[in-house]
Amino acid sequence: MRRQIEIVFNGTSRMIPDAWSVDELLSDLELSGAPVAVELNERIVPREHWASRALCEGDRLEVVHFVGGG
Amino acid sequence: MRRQIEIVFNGTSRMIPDAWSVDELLSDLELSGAPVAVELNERIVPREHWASRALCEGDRLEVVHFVGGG
Amino acid sequence: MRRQIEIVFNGTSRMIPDAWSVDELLSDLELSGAPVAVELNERIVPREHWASRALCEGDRLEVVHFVGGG
Amino acid sequence: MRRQIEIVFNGTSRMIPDAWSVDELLSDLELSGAPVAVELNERIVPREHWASRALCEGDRLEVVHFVGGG
Amino acid sequence: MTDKMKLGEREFASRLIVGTGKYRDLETMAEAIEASGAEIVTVAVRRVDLADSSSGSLLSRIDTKRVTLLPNTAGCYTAKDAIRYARLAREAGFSEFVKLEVIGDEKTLFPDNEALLEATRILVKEGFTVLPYTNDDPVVCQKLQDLGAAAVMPLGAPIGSGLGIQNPHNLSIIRELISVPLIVDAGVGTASDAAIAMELGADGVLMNTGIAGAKDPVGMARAMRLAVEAGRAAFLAGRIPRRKYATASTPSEGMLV
Amino acid sequence: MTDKMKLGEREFASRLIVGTGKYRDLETMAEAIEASGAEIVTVAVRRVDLADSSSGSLLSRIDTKRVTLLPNTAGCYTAKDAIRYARLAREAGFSEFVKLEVIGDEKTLFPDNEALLEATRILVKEGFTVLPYTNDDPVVCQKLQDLGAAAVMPLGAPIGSGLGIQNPHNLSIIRELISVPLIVDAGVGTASDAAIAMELGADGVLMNTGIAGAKDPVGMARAMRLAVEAGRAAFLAGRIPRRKYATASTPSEGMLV
Amino acid sequence: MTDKMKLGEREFASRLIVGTGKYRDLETMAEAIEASGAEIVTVAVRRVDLADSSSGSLLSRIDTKRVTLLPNTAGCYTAKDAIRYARLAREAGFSEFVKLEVIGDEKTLFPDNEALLEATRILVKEGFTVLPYTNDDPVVCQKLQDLGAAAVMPLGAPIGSGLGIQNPHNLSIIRELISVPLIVDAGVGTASDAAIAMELGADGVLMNTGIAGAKDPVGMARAMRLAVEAGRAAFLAGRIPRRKYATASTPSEGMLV
Amino acid sequence: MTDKMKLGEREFASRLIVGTGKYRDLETMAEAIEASGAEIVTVAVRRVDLADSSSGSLLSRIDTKRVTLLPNTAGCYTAKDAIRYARLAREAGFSEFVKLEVIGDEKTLFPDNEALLEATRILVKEGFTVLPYTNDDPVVCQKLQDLGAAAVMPLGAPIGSGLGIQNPHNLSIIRELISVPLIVDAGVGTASDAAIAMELGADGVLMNTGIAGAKDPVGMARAMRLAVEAGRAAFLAGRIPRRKYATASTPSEGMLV
Repeated sequence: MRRQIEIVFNGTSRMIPDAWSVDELLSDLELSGAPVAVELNERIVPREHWASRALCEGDRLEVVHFVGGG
Repeated sequence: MRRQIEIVFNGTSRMIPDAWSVDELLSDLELSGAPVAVELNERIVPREHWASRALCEGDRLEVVHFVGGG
Repeated sequence: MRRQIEIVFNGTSRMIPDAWSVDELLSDLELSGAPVAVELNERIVPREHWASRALCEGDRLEVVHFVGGG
Repeated sequence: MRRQIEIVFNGTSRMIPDAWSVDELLSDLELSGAPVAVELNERIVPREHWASRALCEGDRLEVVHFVGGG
Repeated sequence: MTDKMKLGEREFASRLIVGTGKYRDLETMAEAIEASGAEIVTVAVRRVDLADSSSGSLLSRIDTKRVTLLPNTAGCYTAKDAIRYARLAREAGFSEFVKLEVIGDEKTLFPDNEALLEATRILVKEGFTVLPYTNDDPVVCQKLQDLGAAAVMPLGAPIGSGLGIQNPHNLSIIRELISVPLIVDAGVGTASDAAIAMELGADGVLMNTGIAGAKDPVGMARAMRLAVEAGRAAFLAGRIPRRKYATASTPSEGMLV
Repeated sequence: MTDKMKLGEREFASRLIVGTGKYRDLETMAEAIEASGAEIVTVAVRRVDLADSSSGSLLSRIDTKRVTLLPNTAGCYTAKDAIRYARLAREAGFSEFVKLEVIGDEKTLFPDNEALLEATRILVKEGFTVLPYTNDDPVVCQKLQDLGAAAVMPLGAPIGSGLGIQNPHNLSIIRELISVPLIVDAGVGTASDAAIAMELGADGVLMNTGIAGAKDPVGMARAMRLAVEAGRAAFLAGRIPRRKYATASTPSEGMLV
Repeated sequence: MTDKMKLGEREFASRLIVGTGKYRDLETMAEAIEASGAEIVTVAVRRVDLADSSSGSLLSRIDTKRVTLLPNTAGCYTAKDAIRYARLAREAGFSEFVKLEVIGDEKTLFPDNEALLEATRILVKEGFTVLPYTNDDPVVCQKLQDLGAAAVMPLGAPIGSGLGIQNPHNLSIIRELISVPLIVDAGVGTASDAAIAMELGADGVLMNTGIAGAKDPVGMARAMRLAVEAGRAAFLAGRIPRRKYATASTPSEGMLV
Repeated sequence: MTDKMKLGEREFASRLIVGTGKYRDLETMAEAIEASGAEIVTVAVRRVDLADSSSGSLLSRIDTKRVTLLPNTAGCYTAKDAIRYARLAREAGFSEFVKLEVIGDEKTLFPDNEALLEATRILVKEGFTVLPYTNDDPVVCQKLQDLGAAAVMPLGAPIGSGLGIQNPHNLSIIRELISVPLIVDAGVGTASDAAIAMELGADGVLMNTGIAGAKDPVGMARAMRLAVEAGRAAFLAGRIPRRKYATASTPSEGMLV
């Protein structure tokens, strides 16, 4: 079984399998098809890099979407 | 030939044949079919009395209609 | 002893000796020197008539003065 | 006779004797006692340095005072 | 939509009443009335001018099947004169409606309310649907209502001044004190003035110069129609309360850190 | 009608921009947007909330083919934060539009114009169509224009206050000094406020609380649509001048004697 | 200074008229009158209350040698009642002055102008110096003047409301149309309201609640005295015209380069 | 009276600051200053004009023992220029006071707040008592306070416009958010404008054109002195609340029946 690493997802600590890509995580969270944007350690990860970008221990991931606002 | 009498029509003196009815005068002026109202000596003459109401020397006749206003 | 009569003083019934003058009543009420005005049965009684004007049964007397107002 | 040099006084070219001090110039202009301030080549010259500060060819001198303003 | 304005026995979908004076030509007037969507238009009563061949042409440009004529008594300075014009108007016209004006001062064209009350009393008895032009005096408006006026029509500002609603507070008070329709008559200069009147709870707005005197009367007529509808809709929808400080429209939850 | 509002490279027939915050439910929001006729709606950028199954549903209720999304940077107090949100919004979104907010004070939600200018400078360089929320300062508005902002969006009153246009004079000055579109953003409480903004020469109006917080948001959305159209039409039609005294709308010729 | 206000046959150096109602105690009232500098104070006419030992004490606190009493007819709803109170006041009092009020509505305390005109007509014939409380109706003010009123006293806003001058435009018109003194009576809430009234050309201002109801009535009385003097002085001094754009107060000549 | 205005290390009994520009002659200026009661007067720094024999005469007409000079930096469009003028003023002058102006636009004479903040930062460090002219932006006012400005001086309206306080709401907000003195600078056209500023809680008012441009500058100076005192007194006395409806000032008890 794969080793688990700890990342920070939207401000909350989360354990995920080592070397998961952004895409694998978002798929797991059922977000991969959603109109969201991803920031990894304060840099944006464009959607076309989600599959190739692997997550590491301690990574801070922000996944945002649109909510109501004025 | 019929005797002429003087009446005041809308503030202006006017000679008309003696004993003309209101209707005869208005017909002569091409006003009998128009949406006008008639006042004779400060009393209204309803349209149905135009034919029967004869004009006398010195009658003051007012014939009004609608114009633009606010 | 003098007969008593009933008058209405400022809206309230009051018994006073018969034939009292306005001045006698106001003196009794310690108002004769005050800056008041007197109305008897809805007619003003000037100050110079207070002594001569006798009160009768049923008289309606109003005695007013100045109060705070805007 | 002393050599003349050219300076710029309040934006206007002016010939003055060589090596005049600020104070000498202002005295000549009857300004030495006035409530004015002096700037030489964009640096303020405090009143206590007026006597010791000599003027050179090409110096730009600004002498200002208070006028009406809001 | 069932939000109708009822005046006398009639109901109107439009809450904008427009005048027919001061247009550069009848063509423009007709287009402006069309653009305004008005179902009531005011007209004046004047002597037929035999020298003027255009006489009678006003009515040729108004579809009196669709539109109710509202004759006025403009120019009258006494109750007697106003009553005389009202009677002539009814005789000439198509209905018992009258916009009752009794002017008290020629510079301001403010009403003479004493005479207005007297004329209202008499014309109501004669069966007229009396729509009196008055000023923003709550006491006079109550008296007019008590005498049987079909509406009260306080001015927002002097006739033709274009100053807009000078005293919204009085109109708001009148709205609360009376139950007959309240129509703001006179003073509207631009669209927002009309909207403000409606937001104060007016049932309708009457105007002439604001449209006829605009650079583009037809465009302004359309603007006024929209503004009256906007003000009415806002009044019915219930505005937010006023607050001194801000209140965010975007949530603070979910921000990045 | 060819009277379009152009922002960046896009043209819009509607001049009303509405927010999506503070609605009681998405159903009401969707109906209100529909009733408003808006072709641009603002949205905020926030973290996905995994615990909230409704996540993502906002966009399900907005037809992004018909409507342009305008993400805001609400809640940001520094240029850096605002830029971060703007970039995320572009990544998540559908366009390069951003309603740029850098807040300077939490009680008033007034902008920090120094930071706003800095963020505008950077985002314009990155290709954004920057629509900055600012206050009614003519100098800041000119600087924003010089930096390449696609419009200036001064507030009429504090966000959510419903106080209406507090300083029409400043807006009028800004209108004369700048050439990019002028959009009044914030403070609109009722329909006439929106009409007034447009009559001052604004190209558009942006609002959220005024609609979402009304008793009947859908009714108020319709009122605002009509008011913006009314104000625009009045602005184009050219209002009458203001006069102190009256000027009769009915002719004095032809009166009885 | 020779800038006096003339009412009837009397002249007054002070243009502020103050009421005597609603004070917490007579001490405060006396101090406030003193601080206001008023030379005319209003009083009301009421039944002597035999049960109230303080009866009669009002006049003990007013120096009637220095100050003219102005009795009112407050609370009267008919011409007949107002006339009755006016006659009693003259009998009780020291002069022929009367502040004539005929109320038409108890919520607004607006005047019943029909009855007011009738009462004015009668009292003027009886030799009273009639100072009628009315509303800002130019036509009524002209009629009052024609009937011989010694001044006209339109309200700025409802009595005791503190709303300030609700319709400066009407007051300005009244000022131009009438020649008797114009005194703004009612509605003043704070000092600037009084100054505004005077700047519109009023000859004086009458107030009660604005002073008596302030937290510090004596301080507010002083504020009102200063404000009336300020407004009068500004009116006489002739204000600058309003301009849309700036005009520098400091010269541009003589700048450094 | 101990109600003093403290600026920097100095205290002033008068809360009116007046300018010295635009007078028809120095005689009138001197009389107007006297009538205004001002203890602070603004002056400008300009080149000595050798051709003008009147040079230097300004100070001959101001009693600098009684009055504090407040030099301005009018006409400066950059922080650098404003700092240069401030330094010269201190050198020429009698104190460390400076009315700091950095203009951002020549039509409106509105401030360039970015540059103003920069200049304030530097001059405060150099020991100046900085009184910055700004606009009614609460965020800028807070930043100025944080940088050590001795007061904030938002404009009421454009310099010399005479339009009065265009945005009382913003001034009221600024009053609540800052603790240093608040002086309304610019826009005052007549006495009531000054009173309104003080009633909003301003510590003082600064003006020039409103007095110098009046028909009778000395009379207007007196009006302004009275108005500032009136507004201050009213602010301290605590005004009555505003009510929609009337509240009688005369009791209803004791009426006749």
